[in-house]
Amino acid sequence: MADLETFRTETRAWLEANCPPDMRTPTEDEDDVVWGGRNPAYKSEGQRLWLERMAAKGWTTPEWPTEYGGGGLSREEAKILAGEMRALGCRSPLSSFGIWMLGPALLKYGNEEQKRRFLPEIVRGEIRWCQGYSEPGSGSDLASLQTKAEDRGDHYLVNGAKIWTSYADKADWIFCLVRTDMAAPKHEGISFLLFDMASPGVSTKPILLISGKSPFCQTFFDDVKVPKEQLVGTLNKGWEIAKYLLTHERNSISSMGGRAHRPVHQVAADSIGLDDRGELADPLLRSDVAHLEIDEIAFELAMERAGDLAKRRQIHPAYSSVLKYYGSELNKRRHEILMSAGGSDSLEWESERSDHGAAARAWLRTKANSIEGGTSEVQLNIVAKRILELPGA
Amino acid sequence: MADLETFRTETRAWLEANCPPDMRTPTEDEDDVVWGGRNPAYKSEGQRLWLERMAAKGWTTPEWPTEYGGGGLSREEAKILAGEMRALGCRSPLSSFGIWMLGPALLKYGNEEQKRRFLPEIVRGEIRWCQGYSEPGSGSDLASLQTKAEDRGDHYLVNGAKIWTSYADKADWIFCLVRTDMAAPKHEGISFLLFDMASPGVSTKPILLISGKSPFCQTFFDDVKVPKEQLVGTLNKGWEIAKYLLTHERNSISSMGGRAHRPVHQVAADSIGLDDRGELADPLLRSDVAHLEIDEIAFELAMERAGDLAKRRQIHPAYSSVLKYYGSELNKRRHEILMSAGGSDSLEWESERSDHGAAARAWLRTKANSIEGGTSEVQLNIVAKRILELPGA
Amino acid sequence: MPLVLNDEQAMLRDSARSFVSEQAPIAYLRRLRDSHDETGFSRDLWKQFAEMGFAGILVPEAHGGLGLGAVEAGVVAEEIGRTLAPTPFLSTAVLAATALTRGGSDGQKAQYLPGIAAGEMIATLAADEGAKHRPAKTALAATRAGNGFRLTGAKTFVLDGHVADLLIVAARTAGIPGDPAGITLFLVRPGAKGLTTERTVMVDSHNAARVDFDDVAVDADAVLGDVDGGYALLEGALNVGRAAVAAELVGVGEEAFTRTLGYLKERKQFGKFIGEFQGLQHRSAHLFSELEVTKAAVLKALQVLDENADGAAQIVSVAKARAGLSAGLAVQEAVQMHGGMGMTDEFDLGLFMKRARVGQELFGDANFHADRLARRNSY
Amino acid sequence: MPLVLNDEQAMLRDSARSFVSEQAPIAYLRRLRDSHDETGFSRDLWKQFAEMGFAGILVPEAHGGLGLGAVEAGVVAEEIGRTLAPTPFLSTAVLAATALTRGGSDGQKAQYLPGIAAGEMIATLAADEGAKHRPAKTALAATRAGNGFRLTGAKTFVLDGHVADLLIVAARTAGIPGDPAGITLFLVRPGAKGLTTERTVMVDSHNAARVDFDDVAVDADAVLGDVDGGYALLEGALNVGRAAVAAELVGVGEEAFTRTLGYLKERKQFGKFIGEFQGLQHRSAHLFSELEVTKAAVLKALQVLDENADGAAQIVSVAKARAGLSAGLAVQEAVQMHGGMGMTDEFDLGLFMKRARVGQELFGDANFHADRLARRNSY
Repeated sequence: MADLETFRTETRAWLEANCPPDMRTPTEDEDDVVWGGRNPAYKSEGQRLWLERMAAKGWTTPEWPTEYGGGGLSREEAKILAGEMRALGCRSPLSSFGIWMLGPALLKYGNEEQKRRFLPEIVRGEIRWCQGYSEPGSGSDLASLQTKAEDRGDHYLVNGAKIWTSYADKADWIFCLVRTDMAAPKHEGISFLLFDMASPGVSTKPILLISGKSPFCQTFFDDVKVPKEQLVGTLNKGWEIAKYLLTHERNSISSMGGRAHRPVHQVAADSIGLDDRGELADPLLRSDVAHLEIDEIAFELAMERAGDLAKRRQIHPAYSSVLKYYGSELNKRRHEILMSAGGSDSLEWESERSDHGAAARAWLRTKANSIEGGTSEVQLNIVAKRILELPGA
Repeated sequence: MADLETFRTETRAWLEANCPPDMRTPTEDEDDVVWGGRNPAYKSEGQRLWLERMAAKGWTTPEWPTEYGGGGLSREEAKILAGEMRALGCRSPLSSFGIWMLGPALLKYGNEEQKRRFLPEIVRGEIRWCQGYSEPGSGSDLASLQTKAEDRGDHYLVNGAKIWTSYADKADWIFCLVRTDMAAPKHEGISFLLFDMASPGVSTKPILLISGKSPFCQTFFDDVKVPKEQLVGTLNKGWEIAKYLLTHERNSISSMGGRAHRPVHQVAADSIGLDDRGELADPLLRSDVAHLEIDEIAFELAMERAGDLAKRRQIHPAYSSVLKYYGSELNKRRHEILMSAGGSDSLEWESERSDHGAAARAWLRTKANSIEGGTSEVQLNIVAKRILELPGA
Repeated sequence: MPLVLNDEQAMLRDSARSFVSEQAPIAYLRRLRDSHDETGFSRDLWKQFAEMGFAGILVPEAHGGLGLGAVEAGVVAEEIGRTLAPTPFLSTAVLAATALTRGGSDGQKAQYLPGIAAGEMIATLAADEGAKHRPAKTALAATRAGNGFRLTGAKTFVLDGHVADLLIVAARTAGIPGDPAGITLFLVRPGAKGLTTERTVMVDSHNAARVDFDDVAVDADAVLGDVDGGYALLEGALNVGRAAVAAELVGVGEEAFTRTLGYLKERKQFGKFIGEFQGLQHRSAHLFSELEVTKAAVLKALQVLDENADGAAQIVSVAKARAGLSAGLAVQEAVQMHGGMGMTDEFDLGLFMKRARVGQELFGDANFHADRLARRNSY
Repeated sequence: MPLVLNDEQAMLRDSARSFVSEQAPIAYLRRLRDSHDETGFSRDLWKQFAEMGFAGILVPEAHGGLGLGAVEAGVVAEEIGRTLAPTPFLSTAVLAATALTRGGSDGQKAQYLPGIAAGEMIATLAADEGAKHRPAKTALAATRAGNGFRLTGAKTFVLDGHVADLLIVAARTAGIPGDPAGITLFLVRPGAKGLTTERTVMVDSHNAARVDFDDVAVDADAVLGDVDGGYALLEGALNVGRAAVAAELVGVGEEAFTRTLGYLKERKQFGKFIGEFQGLQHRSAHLFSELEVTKAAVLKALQVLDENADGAAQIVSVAKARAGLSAGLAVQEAVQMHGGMGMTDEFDLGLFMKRARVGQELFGDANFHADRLARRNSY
């Protein structure tokens, strides 16, 4: 414990000395998020310095082993680091699918050479990764993927297409599920490949959503050659890695169902006003808002409770599906009510007044909440089968 | 047309001359309904006379052939009779599952001897029938019924149990689905039998519902001997008759989802009062009531539209499932709201003040609406498969 | 009257359907949207609508129209809903035509209605002033000045307001906001001094505008109907508009549902058509039931408007509330059941979702109409 | 504080669960109901509850109780909910114990609390006067007379009112119905002249009564807490009661759901377990999610009551509203998924449905609490 207190004191001192002042303010827009990569887009010198300094200590990945560039911290030390950063208002130095997704998979399934080759670059934010899972035809049935990688002796030849690859147009490398055995049952012919997005035959196309621009892309592979040493894990056993990453993803799904930054009733009151009793001047909307806010408060507590149960290992491993389902449906309902509250003002799409249709775009964007990261239907299936243990396929 | 006008004039005159005055008032309670039978319970001489006179003309079953005691009227004449009875406020002379259910099945599937033997008794209300379909184990899967009838040479030996047999404890005879081939696929071993409820081995037990007393019974058959000539239709082909009767039943399902006799908002206003703006003094309940009444009005119109479409033969044969589903769910929602409106008063169960728990009993009774006559789930399956033509089993 | 279309109405539906699907399929909306078309619809196409009789469907025959009723207007609106065609049908052929026909002097009718029926004049009704539809709360001030009036205030959500040749403006000549009495309708030309119009590009790529009135002078003969007594005329026109929007929403919801049903029958997941999954089957059947119940209410509202316009408020509220809710459910289920594809702009479903949302809000949302129904029934 | 039971609370839950399931299973409720038991519960069994410490769970140790908090009371209430056991727990051990402990003088506490803790005294709170719970609208008049007061008016939905040895009565000593100020709580003995009690047999076969006050005289020392300032004390006791009912409803809902899950796994239709049908799977998973979210809110409400009773109103409203709605959904789904069997009196599910309905209504339904939350947040 004394050691931990020392660590806390030293960490605080280091952060105070090394975190640039402009990295101690809340992030406001997308430009404030640092993604690194071969051609990093730093908005400020502070962003560059902050990443460089944190990476040098391995604190972009505090718990990864030092031999791969990580911070080598214990769980307790990592918590202290996070707490001190929060206390000082430090921004995250680096956002990265390499850190969130690929790294944990490589640590678990990669060979030594792969770990030495790829992990340090991730720690330093030198390579920006994207994730190639979904395909236009696969949907919720991810294992039905059709992108194929044929064995051509010294390399695999990859052909196919991925969809919903976030930031594929900005990524340097991709970690990708491919089919390496067309004849096997669908879960048994999948492998996990890494390759450079600059390889000949790779192209991307951004996806415009109903809400407007998005980080999502379609990604096409046309005779892409991938060296065999870039296969992670065992050939045809990639589904195991995929499942590991999917669980990892669902567990880290954020608190989208929690209360909004501005209470819905305030948005409604600003738009519609209060009557002479001090009640929202739309009595039926008031009813909708009050019932919504009850559920918002309760859902926040449900997340808190899940965290407390998880700490005590008293939670079902599939419980995240309950929260994913409930939170995304609640968020959709919230934005339907926000649109009602905003009335015709919130239907504007381009005006400055409407902040370029911010309300409408946010509302439309929520419709994906119950699709991305596993649809609501998939979550309900998981709850029914794994938690409630209902019978059937 | 001239003939029809003559028929109208003569019918009106006959009704005026023959319908007893007390049979021209609205029915008020169960005692006002005449069911006939071996031991008829007439509340008044008027009831007896009215049945006798109508039966003599065959007008308890206006469109049945005269050779079986029916009225032999054409569709148009029957409409005129119904219209004149409505105009004069005449009550129905006879309520009877024989008329509604068994008769049509016998006319379609019975042999000549059966028609001559059973139909005239039905017309005259001399035999009260009940229906033996559901079984404790069968539920929505009616064809899985297990009551068996074994061939014993000159008779069938029936063993098993039925449930939800309305008024079995008051009925004289039963029309009953039984299994006559245990080895055949479930739809192909079912037969349709008629037998006397006074036969040795038949017993009944009324079913108490969560809402209180009910007309439903459980009915038990213990080595009941049924003469072979009481089999209707072909042996093992009884499922065809059952399907005919089920469709017949669904099509005659009443308008339970239509508006209540007293508008819900009046019940609520009486219970809760209005505020100084003249609005229901529970603003959130007011919202529930207003949304409910919108749906009530719309559902009434949906029934009207279905009737208009049916007249023009522009309606899907399974459309009654839409109305059955929607109406029963709406009725359940209505009574939930009525209970909220009634508050603690409506929770009383035995007091005079609460009319012996009328509100609570009515509320509980509605929970069966989405079960009886085919569950909501069954209706949704029918809509999905037959109307929407969605694929799958 | 039976709740079915009669033969003439069914023929009208068929011809509207083929006209709209050929001349204004969804690609038409996309083209206008993606080219940032300044008018927001095609004037040429609107002329063709007029040649079909649709622009003058509610205009009396004496003024060059078809002299038909709300049912026929609803039939056309529903077909417009199926392809999301942006047209001035609602603003001009429904709202303005109704207000002018019912409230106009002989001179006013003769001046404006033939142009409307010919597809040459775009006209609209300016009612809303805030984010929500509250016609009784009209505050835009019309004060007497000499022989006429001067108008000061602002209107929002004015359909086709930036291209209209004639604005029918609800203004307050007496009383305070909230009073039905004291409202007067004025006919205002867009060139009037002090009048500024700002097009507001909407989520559904249909036309709307904000219109500001800064001491705009109008003559006495600009009054439509009675001074201080315009509320009934305003509500009368709005009710026809509400029922027409409800009919359009039926078209929007049904088309979204039809596309979804098609997808359920062709898309496979886990080795099955997704339409085989009972979860989706039950939701589809439920949605179908909601849409069917709504259709009955909408048709009834249109019929009642033709039979007894003054008694139509309640059934119009039922129709508008339900149409908004069931179209809203239809588009949400459509996007959800289509999965990620439904979220892409390339796919059409988002356009249905956007139009449904605007239609829900237009002339009062479900809560407004439920509240109105409650008030009418004294609770 | 973590949103989980601590070890002592978990032990309490286990002992309450086994006690209730052994001593007061559902058969106990049936027996009382079918024998038209006049007391409505077993006094002997209540003594056993007291021996387990449950009757005095909220009574300070100095007065013979366990001196525990709302969380512990909620733990017991939830277990009572699982078997629908009729007991005076809510009236006596929760409402009366809280009001007396918080508002009683030393003498009042010494007089009543030991008897409550010992299971010898049945006490209750008489708050409601109309069909709906509206404590601020208290109208029962208490007028000063000599050294004391005279009470005239009527109370409804008084739990265990016909067998209570002590009634805590909310009455109006100043102001008008609707004012929170001007309410005073009085301790009234059932034998008082002018007091008549009528048991009202309820749908759930739990106790409730109407109590009429016809010029009932009480002494000055019958006042509990402050004259005219009783509203805070009343609301404080009601909040604990609301959270306890919410906890009981969690038990009711979970038990109904557990039975339904069991049925889904054993009942076959069309050659399949009905739990294989995706329609029922999705509804079950949705219901489970609702119940889980509710459980978090209920536990939080109980915790906050123990930490900061005055700040608990909002979270108590969240808990009570959600508990009513999710238990209501649970019992409806239970009956529907059990089909006809669920409708029979012989089967237990109807008893759960009945108790859930009463619990929803008790101390304010979901609409009352949503309205309360809106008011507290100034909208």
